Parts: sequence; structure tokens; C-alpha cells
Amino acid sequence: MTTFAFYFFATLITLLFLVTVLSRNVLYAMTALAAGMVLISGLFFMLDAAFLGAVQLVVYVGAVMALYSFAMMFFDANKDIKERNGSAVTVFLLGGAIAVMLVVIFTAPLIGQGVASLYPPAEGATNPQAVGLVLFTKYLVPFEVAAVMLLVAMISGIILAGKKMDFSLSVVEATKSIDSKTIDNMDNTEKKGDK
Amino acid sequence: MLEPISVSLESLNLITLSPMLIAIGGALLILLIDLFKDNLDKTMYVMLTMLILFIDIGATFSLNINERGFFDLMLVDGISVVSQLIILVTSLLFIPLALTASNNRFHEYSYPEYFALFLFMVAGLQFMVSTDNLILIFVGLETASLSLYTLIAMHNTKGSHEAAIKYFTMGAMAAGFFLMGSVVVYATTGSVELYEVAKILQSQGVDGLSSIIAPLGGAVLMLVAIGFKVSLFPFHMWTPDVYEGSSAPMAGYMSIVPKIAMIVVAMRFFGIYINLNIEAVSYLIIIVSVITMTLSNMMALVQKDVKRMLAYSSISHAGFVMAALALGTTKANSSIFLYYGLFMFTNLGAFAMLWISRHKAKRFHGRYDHPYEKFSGMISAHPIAAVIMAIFMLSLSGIPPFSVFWGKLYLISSVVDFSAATGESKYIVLAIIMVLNSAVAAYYYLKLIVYMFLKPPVNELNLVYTNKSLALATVIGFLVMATILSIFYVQPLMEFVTYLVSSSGY
Amino acid sequence: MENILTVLLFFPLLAGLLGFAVHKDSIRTYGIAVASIEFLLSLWLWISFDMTHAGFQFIENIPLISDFGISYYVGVDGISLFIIIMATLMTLIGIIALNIEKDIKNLIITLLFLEVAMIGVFVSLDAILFYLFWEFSLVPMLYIIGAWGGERRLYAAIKFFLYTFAGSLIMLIGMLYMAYAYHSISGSWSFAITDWYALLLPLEVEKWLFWAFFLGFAIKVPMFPFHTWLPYAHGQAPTVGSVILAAVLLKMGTYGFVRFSLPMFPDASVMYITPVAILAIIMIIYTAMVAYAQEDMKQTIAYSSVSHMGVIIIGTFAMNAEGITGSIFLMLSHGIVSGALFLLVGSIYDRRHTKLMSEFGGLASVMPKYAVIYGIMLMASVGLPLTIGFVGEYLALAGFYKISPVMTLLAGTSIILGAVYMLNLYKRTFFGPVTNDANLKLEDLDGKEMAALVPLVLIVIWLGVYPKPVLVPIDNTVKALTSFMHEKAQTKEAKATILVSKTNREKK
Amino acid sequence: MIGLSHYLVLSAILFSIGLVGVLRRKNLLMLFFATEIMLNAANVAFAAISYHYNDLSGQMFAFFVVAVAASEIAVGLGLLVILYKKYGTLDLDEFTVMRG
Amino acid sequence: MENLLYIALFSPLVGSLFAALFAMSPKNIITGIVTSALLLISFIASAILFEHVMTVGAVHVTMMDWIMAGDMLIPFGFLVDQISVTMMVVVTLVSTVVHIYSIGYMDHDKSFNRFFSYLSAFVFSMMVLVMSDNFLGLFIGWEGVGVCSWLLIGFWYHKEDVSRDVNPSISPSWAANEAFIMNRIADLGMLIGIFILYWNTGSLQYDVVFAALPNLSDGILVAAAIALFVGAMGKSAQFPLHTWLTDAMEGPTPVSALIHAATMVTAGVFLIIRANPLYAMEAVEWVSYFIASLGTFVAIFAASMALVCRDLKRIIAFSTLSQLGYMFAAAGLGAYWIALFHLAAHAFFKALLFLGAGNVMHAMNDELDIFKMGGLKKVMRWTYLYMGLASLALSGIGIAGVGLAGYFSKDAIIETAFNEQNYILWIILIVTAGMTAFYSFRQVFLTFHGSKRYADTEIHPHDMYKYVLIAMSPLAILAVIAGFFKGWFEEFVTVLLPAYKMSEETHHIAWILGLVVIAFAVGGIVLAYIKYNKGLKRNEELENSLVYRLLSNQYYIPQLYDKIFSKPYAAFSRFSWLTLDQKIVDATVDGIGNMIKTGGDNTRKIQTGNLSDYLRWMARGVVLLVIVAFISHQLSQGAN
Repeated sequence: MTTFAFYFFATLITLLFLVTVLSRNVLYAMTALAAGMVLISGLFFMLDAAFLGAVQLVVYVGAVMALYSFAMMFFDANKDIKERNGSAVTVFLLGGAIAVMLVVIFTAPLIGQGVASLYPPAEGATNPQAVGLVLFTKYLVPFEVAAVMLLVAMISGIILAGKKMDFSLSVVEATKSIDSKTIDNMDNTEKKGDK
Repeated sequence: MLEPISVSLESLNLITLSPMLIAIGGALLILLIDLFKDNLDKTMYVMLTMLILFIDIGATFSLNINERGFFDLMLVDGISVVSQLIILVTSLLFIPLALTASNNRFHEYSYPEYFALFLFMVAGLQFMVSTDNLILIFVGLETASLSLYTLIAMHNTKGSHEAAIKYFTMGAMAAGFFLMGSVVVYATTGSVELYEVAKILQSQGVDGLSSIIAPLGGAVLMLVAIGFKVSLFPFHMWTPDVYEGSSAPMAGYMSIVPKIAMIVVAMRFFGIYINLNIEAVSYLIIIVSVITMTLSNMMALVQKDVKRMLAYSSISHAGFVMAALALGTTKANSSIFLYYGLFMFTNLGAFAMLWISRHKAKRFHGRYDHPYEKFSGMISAHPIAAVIMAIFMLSLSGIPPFSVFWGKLYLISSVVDFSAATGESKYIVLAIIMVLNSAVAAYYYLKLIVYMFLKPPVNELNLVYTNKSLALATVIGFLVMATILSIFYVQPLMEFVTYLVSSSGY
Repeated sequence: MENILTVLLFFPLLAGLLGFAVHKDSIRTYGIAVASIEFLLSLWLWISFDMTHAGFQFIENIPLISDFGISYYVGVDGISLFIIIMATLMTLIGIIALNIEKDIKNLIITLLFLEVAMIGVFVSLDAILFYLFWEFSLVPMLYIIGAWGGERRLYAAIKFFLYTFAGSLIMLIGMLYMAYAYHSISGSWSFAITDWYALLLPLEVEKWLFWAFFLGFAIKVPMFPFHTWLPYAHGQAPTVGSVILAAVLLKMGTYGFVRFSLPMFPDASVMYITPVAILAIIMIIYTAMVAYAQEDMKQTIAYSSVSHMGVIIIGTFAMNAEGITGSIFLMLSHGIVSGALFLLVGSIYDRRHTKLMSEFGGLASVMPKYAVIYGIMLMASVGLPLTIGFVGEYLALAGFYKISPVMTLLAGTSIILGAVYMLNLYKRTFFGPVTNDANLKLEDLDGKEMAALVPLVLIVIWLGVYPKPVLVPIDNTVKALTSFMHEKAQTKEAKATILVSKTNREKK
Repeated sequence: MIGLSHYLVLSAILFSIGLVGVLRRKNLLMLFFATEIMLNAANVAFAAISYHYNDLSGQMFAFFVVAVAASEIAVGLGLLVILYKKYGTLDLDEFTVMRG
Repeated sequence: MENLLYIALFSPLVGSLFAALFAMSPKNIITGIVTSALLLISFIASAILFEHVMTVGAVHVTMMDWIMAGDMLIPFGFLVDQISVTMMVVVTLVSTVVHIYSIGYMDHDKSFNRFFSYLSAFVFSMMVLVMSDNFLGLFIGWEGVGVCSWLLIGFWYHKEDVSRDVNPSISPSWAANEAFIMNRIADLGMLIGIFILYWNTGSLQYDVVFAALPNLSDGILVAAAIALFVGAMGKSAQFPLHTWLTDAMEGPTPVSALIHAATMVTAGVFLIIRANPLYAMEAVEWVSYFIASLGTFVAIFAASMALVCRDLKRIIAFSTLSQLGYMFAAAGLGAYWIALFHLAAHAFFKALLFLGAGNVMHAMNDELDIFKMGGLKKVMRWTYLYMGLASLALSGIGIAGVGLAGYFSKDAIIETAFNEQNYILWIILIVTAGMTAFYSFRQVFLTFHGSKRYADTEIHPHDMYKYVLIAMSPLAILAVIAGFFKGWFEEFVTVLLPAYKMSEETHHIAWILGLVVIAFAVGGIVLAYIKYNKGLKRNEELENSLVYRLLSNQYYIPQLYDKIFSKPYAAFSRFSWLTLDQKIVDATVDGIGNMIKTGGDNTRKIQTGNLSDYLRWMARGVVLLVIVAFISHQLSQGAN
């Protein structure tokens, strides 16, 4: 049963992600991505990581995909995008080579066989409980840092998408030929403006 | 039912968190102030940030070395303290560069959030160096990186956007490789804490080809991520573009701070391999660093823009430093910090000199802000500025008695010592390659001096120091003095660094 | 005054910094005054120098970077004493003869900084301190060549800088290795040369260290085939630059051989006498021929410098007191003579703005004083007895004869070939009818030029006739050096080759 | 029986797919999709190893990766917005002013 | 006596410096007078010293230390013994005469003062050369006379270079350089000799060196002897370093008289005589024999060229060369005192001959071609007399113990050759004696006898100033009577020099030998008389013959040197500079620089600015790292 489920999920995820990567249509790509993410959460459930699976569903399919959808609309990108892919061969060769390499690494005998678990799930706890136990003791600091990171991301998003970025104080876009005087004037007027 | 967890506050050793908490708290304070009061002048924020950094430095100094805290997650050892100090001091020198002559000259400083993000970044980097848990390293790294991308983009020029997106995208890919590296490490040892990893590898042994594949693969994947941040070939490609696109002080800052943080991570991570005598990793690092310093030197040679040249030069300096990292001796590791400790004054100074002459319009070249021609004949127009810039260039090229020379000296010495101690003459070859690279590098630093001192002014658009202000002059003055008088503080610095590095066993 | 060396070293630095405050109309006089004081200080050094004492004197040792064994460690012995005096003298002469109006303030200040670096190299007893001044000397020279030079000055300046810089970096590796070797034996770090002297290295190590140092010194000397930066540097440099370059900067290389290579690696030095001597002989003969082919007076003198430096190298590797003393004396004499020759070429260049021999001819009738001084310097350059040039050249060759008669014969062709190109130069420039009308109205040397040149003429003759006051201190130190080397040498060949002079043998 | 290596190989393949996407995409938005795939690939591996060792660190790691991914998207999209405003395109072939 | 020694030595220097003070001012007769007077003082001092040496013995002083390095200690030491005092007297005497003569000769020259300065400086150098008590001191003088000779040959430096066909010596400055460089070549040999002696005897003092000679191995002795002789060959213009001497005639005639006839060129002979203990060693016998043979060869070689020469001064120069050959022959055969005697005698009559030639030149407006002279004996009676006498002396005319100086000295040499049973040398020397007589008188007859071939020019010859002619008289007298002091001289110098006595047999047939020589000499004179007394009859056929052309072009040796030394040297120099130095050595250096730069240009291309490319490079980097890691692993495994 698990075997079947694994292969089912694995094949499907692979195919969906391939669509994401290869499709010319943003909409298809995004849909396939979202679907892939959902299926990955299936894998998580299979791996006794129920909480992670839930987070996966909530964050990815909920938050991330929503963001992407808004972005897609903003960029008006639901049409086919012409991409000049000059060297497909190189790309696939590289991808293949790295895949082979990773496979070799992962299939190599792992020396950690039989290593004692450092943070086993607490006895008799459900997965979310166990996760919570570790997360709020050992990993409290990363958790807080992650909170800071999300704050940073929020601020960044606000700033970058904000109106204030529409004009720039840092440059004078000089398109026509300019002579030194005008520039000095520009620099000077600015100075005066400050006072 | 689950047992309640009881944790004593002392065992958490919260003091280990204090420096980062100060930075984060400071950032939040700035955000709060911004929330309640608009239109405060940037000078207020600059000073506030400096004060916070100052307290941060104090907190860092008061840390006890070789302590763990918070369920052994935090690790305050020598290299953590010394790298935090480098990060903080550089930040302290970087922030006042915001005080340009007129208030609204540059976009980023019009945001109070700029300073908050900056402090978040500092905190992220501090986390990154104060732990040996890959998870916290990753989260710290991402916190710092995301802040940094924004800080770059906030300069708000076309170049800065291009720079930010390039940096961001490559950073995302590098993050992927960091994760895969962590996966390999985790898969191999069942732990994401480096000290545990080291223990397990030590006890299991890594003999034979089959058992080394995974650790070696992990090292390769990690090296991609580290190489990206430290800018090693061929993961360096963002560097020149990002430096060119971002503001000059930011470029100078980037050439030191994120790198030193990542180097600490590399030291922790590769230290495991080196302690296990896996020579392949040393060779790997050395080969990459040699390629890095050589190619970036060659590319720097043909640049037309000073800032871009400095970008390539900082790549080559990073390659230089990485070579020492591969040795794993105490001296080599201390020399890295000594090097950056001395390099930061000079490099930041050089970028600051570019900064004060930054114009809003590109007056000398369609694309570049600081083409060499801009500095032509500078000695007659601005003799003092020319001399200062020349001193920075001489220092960068490793001419004694300026600061970088001492770093270089100690660093090469560590390579030579290693060779002599192990009897392996190939490390002498490494030393020779390193010095020959210095000689090549001297050419492009010299080129700027040649333009400043030996060429007549060719452009009627004379160089104006629009950004010059007392604050900037003070910072640059300090940097120049630190560069010139380095001979007098190298001894205590060396003593301090060596003490810190050796006390935690690196 | 125990700390006279420190005063000597930092006086020009201070003067240079204060010089920024001096008005540019008065800077010339200021420069002359400062350089004179410095010269007098160096003379004082000579007077208070204990001639009978072979070791270092006026030693000062202040730790700078004690964890790494770097200290401010200075001192002089018979070998460095006179080179220092020559450096201060040539700086003074160079400033007196200065004929540049453009940015003269910068030039004078640069010269004073250069003087610091030059003196620093010769007083340093700490390898890193030595290296510091060694490298730093490139910077003012770069500026002098690049800012006041001829048409291709940038090329010349950069080539000069990079070439010598690259070479000395390899030397730096050697120094670091030495420090490590010292560390591994004694347990502490030291870059003090005197500590290094005592170090007995394994032969293999000695060998490659020898070459590491060799490269640094050889490029500075410059030895064939590393010499090509020199003609450009000289060809493009302003007069004062050439004077100091030829007189002092080149000596740093040969001084390095005496100070580092010989006492530190006696076995390797003996082992590599032949290859080094072959290079030196090629350098002597080949560059003498190239000098002969030159069209430009200054280039001839530049190449002749290379050729003469070959003799110095030969003398240094003679491994006996005669040769080494000779080569040190030759350093002094070559410094003064080539400095004077460059000054002379400079004065004609100032008048006619060309240095091509074909532009001249018959100058002897138009500018007799000039011709006389030129003639004296020329004769000193070709090593006429009773001029300064003979003593060193003779002793260097005589010393090397002990090593190899055949190679001495080849090296001795220097006296023939030197005469060939020098006389050819003199004939083309000074003899024959005045063919070029522009030369008819040339004025003879003026007071400023005479003030610069006449002292040199006097020195040339004085030290040619009575070199004893200079030779004796040099010789004392060199004798001590050879006996030290003899004692230190590990191989039989080295012990046999390094000759201890009689007086020192008797002492034992 | 499905073992650890199955998951790891799947992870490797997914990672490579993501990588191929990163390498070939010229549209930045779609390039970001590919980076998400790379991060998810790592998550699969973490979860699997965590399961294999019966150790929660992997899940923790995966948990933080998700957080990072979310933050990255926020910043990344912010950057895309400003780029789109300034350049009017998301084609990365257009952003090649700085080179050499 | 020390003071006298210093007076003799330094008064010429004082004179020179005094004249030098006026070097750049217009002619000032005082310089001539003062220098001459100082030389006279020097001469007197020398003469007193001569007397002192004869009666008391040698004087040896050490003035001060010169060079001290290692074990080498070289003082300024001066030794006045039989050999040096002879030289001193000869040198100062001839110099004094030449100085006084020059006051007249250089009368119209604008560089009058400079000339005297040089001339006195030369005398000083020559005095150092002969008086020094060590080899390096000798070398000072050796080089010093070389420089003065360079200055004086090139005295009229303003003359321009002309082709060899017009003037075989090209120009004074060219000739000066040639002389200097040729001498330098020999000097290298001499220096090597000095090195050999120093390293094997530990000193350069004559007495120490000579005392140590018996302890040295044969090889070293031979090497030292050869090296020193090479030095002597240069200064005394022996084949193949002889070409400079005739070219040196470009200098003012007094210079030729003093330097290139009487004094400097004999320095080589002096050296051999000085180093007689070395050359008398058994081990170096064959070197000495070689010296004698070379001397003999040069004697006839130079004489042959003189036979056809048309240049008044060059004839005398060739004859000088020839006579130097005689001296070397004598020295080589071991008859050092005879060589010294001929040296002294030759100094007198050759100086006289040159000064006479100077008079002729003065009269003929510097015309030197004897084919354009003739019939001068009426207007220049004194000169005619002096030159006739000198020529007779040179030819060695005399009979039965009565004769001119040359008769005694030269005959003795020829006799020595016979005495050594070296009949080949003997015959050659005799033939040379005949040739000497012929060319000497060819010159006399063509100059003074026959028709006035200068008649169609503007020249109005007249004799020299009286005081000049009077000043020349001591030389004339000595040329006549010097020979009578032969026995006395032998006694004087053989205190120091090895005595050389003819064997019984030779002594018996000495008068026959003398007759043979006289016969050849007279034969030469007669032949000259027959051919040239009536005037010049040019024989086109003869002049175009191979032998004649060969001789008149000095066997084409200067041209040959030009072709095989000068031109290739210049060409190779240019090649070294333009090709080796610039295209190979320097181009390599620049090439490395350019290579790095080109490398930079090429590598830079990977930095396309395109994000996709960057990402791909990152991926390539991963693959690259894997490969490198694998190789590194193999490497480290291989190493362990």
C-alpha cells in the first residue's frame, strides 16, 4: 500500500513539477506547482509528519499560491511568454548531471546507519505535540528568528512595492547631453532644497 | 499525557543571545519610533543605530567565550566573538556614511525602515556565526540575506534593482544547495548540529571510497552555498554586478560583513573535515580559491570602472582568504580574521571615497558612476583626496606599512608555516601563486593611482565632492588613520584574535 | 646620541610632512636645507662610528609586533654605513641639481619620503622592517617617474613597479620561511636578521631559500634576464629620478645579497656561484654590447649600470674579503659615478630637450667645463686608477679570480667593453666638429649644476686616491662576515671556498 | 518496501527538476516557481530522513524551510513589482546592463 | 733623498694642475714656461737621484696606504733603483725638451694651456709607472699614461671623421679611442697577471713577489708571464695590437715624440725588464723565447710597412714599432740591460726624429706627405742636421767602437741573437737593420733633398724658432754620444739586472758581426740615396703591384680588424639590443603581462550580465566542484 502510494505520489509530483518547469503558460505552471505542493503534503503525511503536511498545505497552497496569483494578475502574465532558450541541451545536461550526482550521493552507504536519534518524538505524543515540544524548547530561537525574518519580509515587501519607490532620489536620469554646469546646478539646487 | 517541561533559566544561558537581542530590539525601537512620529531626520536614525551597535559591541565584548546556551543551540566561541566584532565595527563605520552632505540625496536613507532592516540584518548575521546548528545558520542567513536584498534595492536606481534581482535569484538557488548539503549531512549523520556531526563522523570513520562519497558530496554542496556568499568562482558572478548596482558604501560593506559571517560557517563546517584529515576537502577549497583569485584578478585588470574593479578585487581577496581556510591551523584561522580586521578599514575606506564623489547623474560614462577617467589628474584638483585614495589602493595591493599588508603577511606566513611543518612543498606553490596574484592585483590598484597622480585631467567635467560632509570626512579620516597606523595596533589585534581563535580550538 | 639612526630615519619623514605647509616658491630651499641636514647627520654617524668594531652599531630594538617577532630593529655596520651616506648625499645632490618647475613641491616632498625608504632599507635589521622600506621605496619612485618622466613614463613607471614588486613578493615567502625555521628551532618568532644568521638550515631548505631571495634581489639589481625594466625606468625618469634610482635603489639588490644571502645561506651561495656568475657575466658582456648600440645617451648609461652591477654581483660571490669589500665599494662608486653621469645627461637634456647622441657632436668646444666633468666621470666609470671606479672594480675582479680565473677573464671584459661604449658615447657627443647649429649657443654648466657636480668630482678623485677611510670599516665588517660564513658553512666545498682573511685567522 | 533512499532519490529528482527550471526560465516569475520546487525537494528529503532516524530535527528544518520560502516569496515578489514598474517586463534577458 | 723623489715625482703633477687652471682661458705662455721649468726640476732631481743610486743605492719609500681589503694591502710605494732611475732620467729629459719644444710648436694653438696640462699629466703618470714599487702602482701609471695618450691623440678633437682612404686614422678622436680600447684589451691581460701574482704570492710588492717566485708551480709562472706580456704587448703596440700606434700620429707631433716614441710605448719593455726575475725563470723560458720571436717579427713587419709609407710621421712611427721589436727581442733573449740601453738610446734619437718631423710639418703647414716635399735642406738647415743625425743613429752607423747611439745599442741586440745561436732571428734582425737604414734615409732624402715639389703651393717653409732648435740640441748630442756610455751603463744596471755577456766565440767574431750589420745599414742608405737623392721618380707599376699595395695598406690589417671586430661587434650589439633585448627578453616580460590581460578580457566574457548565464555557471560550478572533489580525493589517496 505504502509502496503504491509512494510511487503514485512520486510520479504525479514529478510530472506536475515537470509541467511547472516546462510549460509556457504561467497559469498552467502555477496550477501544476500548487498541485505538486498538495501532493507533497501527502508524502509528509505518509512520513508521519502530519503537522508539517498541514503547514505545507496552509502556507504553500494557501498563502504562497495566493501571492503568486495576485502577482500574476499584477504582471498581466497569464498569456504565453516567449522565452529564448538558446541552450536547452546545456540546461538539461547540467540538470541531469546534478541529478546523477545527487542520486549517487544519496544511494551511497550512509555512515550514520544505526545512529541514535537525538530528538525522538516524545513518548505517546501526537506529531503536532511532539513538534511543538521540540520547536518551543530547542528551536525556540530559530522560531523567533523566523518571526523576525517574516517581519523583514513584510517590511521589504511593503517598501519595495510601495509608492515611494516610484521615483528615485538617488539618480537624475540624464538622457540628453549634459554639461558640467547644469549638473552642478542640479546638485546645488538640491542642496538648497534641503535647507 | 505529556510531562510538563521544566527548564531552568540559568541553564538557558540567555546572555549568549544578548547581542542579537539588542540589535533586534533596536530595530523594533526604530520601527516604533517611525510608527509614532513621521518625518524625523535621518541623522536621528543614524545616531540611534550607531548607539545600538555600540551597545551591541559592548554586549559582544562581555560574552564569555566557549559557552553554549539555549539547549546548546547557541555557541559563543572565539570565532563567533571575533567575527561579531568585525561585523559590528564595520557596521558602525558603515552607518555614518549615510550622513551625506545634503539630506535627500539618496533614496534609501529617506526610509527609517532602512535602519531597522540594517539592524535585522546584523542580528541575522550574528545568529549565523553564533551557532553550529544548521537550522539556525540557515534561518539567520536568510534573515540577513533578505534584509540585504532589500537594502540594495532601496538605493532605487535601475542598477540597484537589477543587482537586487540577480543577487536574490542566485541567492535562492544557493539556498537550495545549502539545503541539499544539509540534507546530505543530516542523512549521513542523523544530526544537523555540527558538533554532533563531527562526533559521529569521528566515531564512524570515513575510510574507503564508498563511505566518503556522502560526506564529500555534502561538502561540495555546502561549498556551493558558501562559495556563493563568499563569492568564489564560479559562484561569484553576482558580485561585480551587485556591487556596481548598489551604493558604494553598501558594496564596501558587502565585501566584508556577509563574507566574514559565511567564512565562520565555512570554518565550522569544513573544520570537521580538516580535523578528520580528509585532504580532498582541503584540496577542493584550495583549488577553488586559487582559481577564484586568479580569474578575478585577471578580470579586475580589464575593468573600466573603479567600483567594479574593487568588486573583482574583493573577490580575489576572498579567494586569498579561503586558501588559508583550507589549512585549518590556528594560525591560518586567526590570520583570516586578522586579514578581515585590517582589510575592512581599507576596503570600506576605498568605497567611501567613491561614495563621496557619487553624482546623481552619470557624468563621465553612460553606464559607470566611477570610471577611471573620472579620477584623472585628481592630484591637482583634490590633492588630499587623491592621497587618501592612493593610500587605500596601496594598502589593498599589499604595500607595507599599510594595513592589508600585515594581514597578507600573516596569512601567507600561515601557508608557508603549514608547508614547512608538513613538509609538503605544494603549499609553497600555493604561497607563490598567492603572491603572484598580489603582484597582478597591484596592477589594477596602481592603475587608479596612475590616473589620479600621473594623468592630466582630461574631462572638463571636474570631479566634485558633492557628498562630502563632516561626518563622512571623519569616517574616512578614521579609516585612513587606521590604514596608515596599522603597524601600531597589529600586535594587540593579533594577540586578541589569536587568543580568541585558539581558545575555541580552531 | 644613541638613537641617531632613528633621527636619521624619521627626520626626512617629518620634514616631508611639514613640507606640505611650505609655500611652493620656497620649497626648493627648504628641500636643500633638509637634505643638507640629513647629510650632515649621516656624516655625524660616520664620525661617531667605531671603525675598529666589525659588528652592528647604534642598535635600537623596539618590539612592534612581538607575537610575530617583528620589531623596530635598526643598526649599521661597515657595509651599510657608507651606502647610507651615499643615499643622503645623492638626495642632496639631486635636489640641488633639480631643474623642474612643475609641481616642484610634490617632487621635493616625494624625494624626502624616498629618502626615508632608502635609509630604512639600509638600517633595518629586521627582515619585515627591511621589506617594509624595500616595498615602500617603490611608491615615491613610481610617482617621480610617472609624473615627471618622458613620453612613455606611465609604461616605464608601472613596469618598474610591478616587476620589482613581483620579485620581492617571492622574497617575502622566503623571509616567512626563515621566520618559521627560526620558530621551529627556538620556539619563538623572530624576523631579526641577526637571529637568522645563527640559524643552521638543512641544505635542501637553504637551496630553495637562496633562490627565493635571489629572485627578489636579482630583479632589483637588475640581473639579466630581469633587467628590462631598467632602461625604460631610466629612459623615462626625470634626472633626479635616474640619479637616485641608479645610485641607491639598485644597490638595494646587491646589498640584499650581502646582508641576506651570503651570511644566511653560505652553502647555497657557494653552490650556486657558477650559475649566478654566468648570469652576471652575461649581464656584463651582453648589456655592455646593448649599451654600445644605443642612440640615446641616457640609455647607454642605463645599460652601463646593468653591466656594472654585474661586476658587483661577481665581487659579492667571490666569497672572500677582497671581492666582497670590492663589490661594496663598487656599489658606492657606481652610485656616485652613475648618479653624476645621469646629472650630466640631465643638464644637456634641459638645454636641448633631446638625449640622442646624433643630435650632438663637438660639445667639448662649446661646453668645456661640462666636457671636463663628463670626461672625469666617464673615466671613473670605465675604472681608471686613482678614480673611485677602479678600486671597487679591481677588488671585485681580484676577489673573484680566486673562484674562477676563466670567469674572471670574461667578467674582466667589462673594462674593455665599458671603454668601448663610453668612449663611443663621448666621441659622438663631445668630439668632432659642431654639426648641429642648435648646439652652438649652448651655455656651459651654471652655478647650480656646478654645485651639484663638483662635490661629486672631488669625491671621485678623493676616494680614488685615498679610499682607506671608507675601505677599512667595510673591510672590517666583511672580514668578520667571511669568517662567520666559513664557520657556519656545512659542506666541505663551502668551507674550502669561503676564504677567511689572514687577520681573522690569526685572531682565532 | 519503500526505504529512505526512495525518498532521497525522489528528492534528488525533484531538486534537479527545479534546477532545470531555474536554469532555463527567463521569466522571473516562473523562475521563482522553480526555486520553490528546489526548496520542496529538500523538504521531502528532510521529512524522510526524520522519519528514518525517528528524529524531529528534519521536520524542524523542513518547517523553517517553509517559513523561509514564504519570506523569500514576499521579498521576491516585491522586487518583481518594482522591476516591472521600472522596466515593464519580467524577462531577465532585459536586465543585462551590468556585465563584463 | 725622499724629498728629491717626491719632487721628481710630483713636480710634473703640480705643473699639470697649474696649467689646468688656465685650461679654459686663452693661450698663456706662462703655462708653458712653468710646466717646462717644473719638468726641468724634475729632471734635475732625477739626475741627482741617479747619482745617489749609483753611489749609495736604491731609495724606497712608502707614501701612504692605498687599497686595503682582505689580505690585500697596496700602498703608494716608490722605488728608485737602477732600472727606474734610468727611466726617470730618460723620461724627464725627453719631456723637458718636448715641453720647451712645444712652447714653440703649439704657439698658434688656441688650446695651448690645455696641451701643457695634458702633457705634464702624462709625465706624472709615466713617473708613477716607472717609480712604483708594486704592480698595482705600475698599473696606475699604466692606465694614467693611457688616458693622457687618449687625451693627447684626440687633442684636436674637433676634426671630423673621414673615410679611411682619405686619412688612414679616420680622425684624432677615432684614433684616440682606438688607442685607448686596444690598450684596455691588453690591460685586462695585465690585470689577470696581477691577480695571478696576488693570489699565489699574497702580495703585489715587487720584492715580495720576486722572492716568492721560486716556490710557484710552472703553470702559474707561465700563466703570469703570458698575462703580463699581453699587457706589455698592448702598451708597446706589438702585433696584433699594433694598429693604434700609427693612428696615434694624429696627435700633435710633440706628443708623438714624447709618448709614442720615447716613453709610453716603451712601458711594455720596461715591464718585462722590471719583471725580469719572472721571465728569467726556467719554467717560462719558452715564453721569453716567444717574446723574442714576436719582437723580431714585429721589427721586420713594421720596417716593411715603413718602406713604402708616404706619411712623414707614420714612417717614424713604424720605425718606432720596429725598434720596440728589437727591444723585446733583447729582453726575450735575456739581455735585459741591452734592452734597457736600447730603450734609452732610442728615446733620444727617436724623439729627436719626431721633433724634426714636427719642424718640417710646422714649415709645411701640417703637410705630411713626403712625396709633396723635397729640397727643404736649404731652408731648414738645423732641422736637416738633426734629422740626419737621428737617422744615422737609428740606422746604427758606426764602426770599430765609434759610432752613434744606435750603433751600440742595436748592434748589441743583433749580436745577442747571434750569441744565443738563434740564427734565424739574427738574420731577420740584420735584414731589418738594412731596411731601417733604407726607409730612414728615403725619408730624409725625399724631404730635404731633390726638387721643391711644394713649389706650386702657397707654402713658404722656414725653420723653427731658435730656442726650439736649441732646446732640441741635448737630444742631438745624446743621440750622438749616448753609445759611449754603454760600458758604464752596463756596470750600473747589472747591479740589479742579470748580467749578460757575450760568449767567447761571439766576442771573437764580434767585429765581423758588426761589419755585417754596418754593411746592411750602409747598403740601405746607399740604396735610398740612389733612388731618392735626385728627387722623386714614381714608378706606377711598382706602386700598383700587390706587394706595394699590401705594404702601403699595412697588410690590410686595420681594414681586417674593422671587418672582423668592429663591424660585427656593432652589428651584434644592435642585434642584441633590438632583437634579443627588445624582441625576446623584454617581449617575454610584456608578453606575460599581455597574456594576463588577454586572459582577463576573455574571462570577462563569461560575465555576460545575463542572470540565466550566471545561474548556469553556478550549476556548471557544481559539476566542476564534483569533478575537482573527485580528483582531489584521488590525489590525496595517491599521496597517502
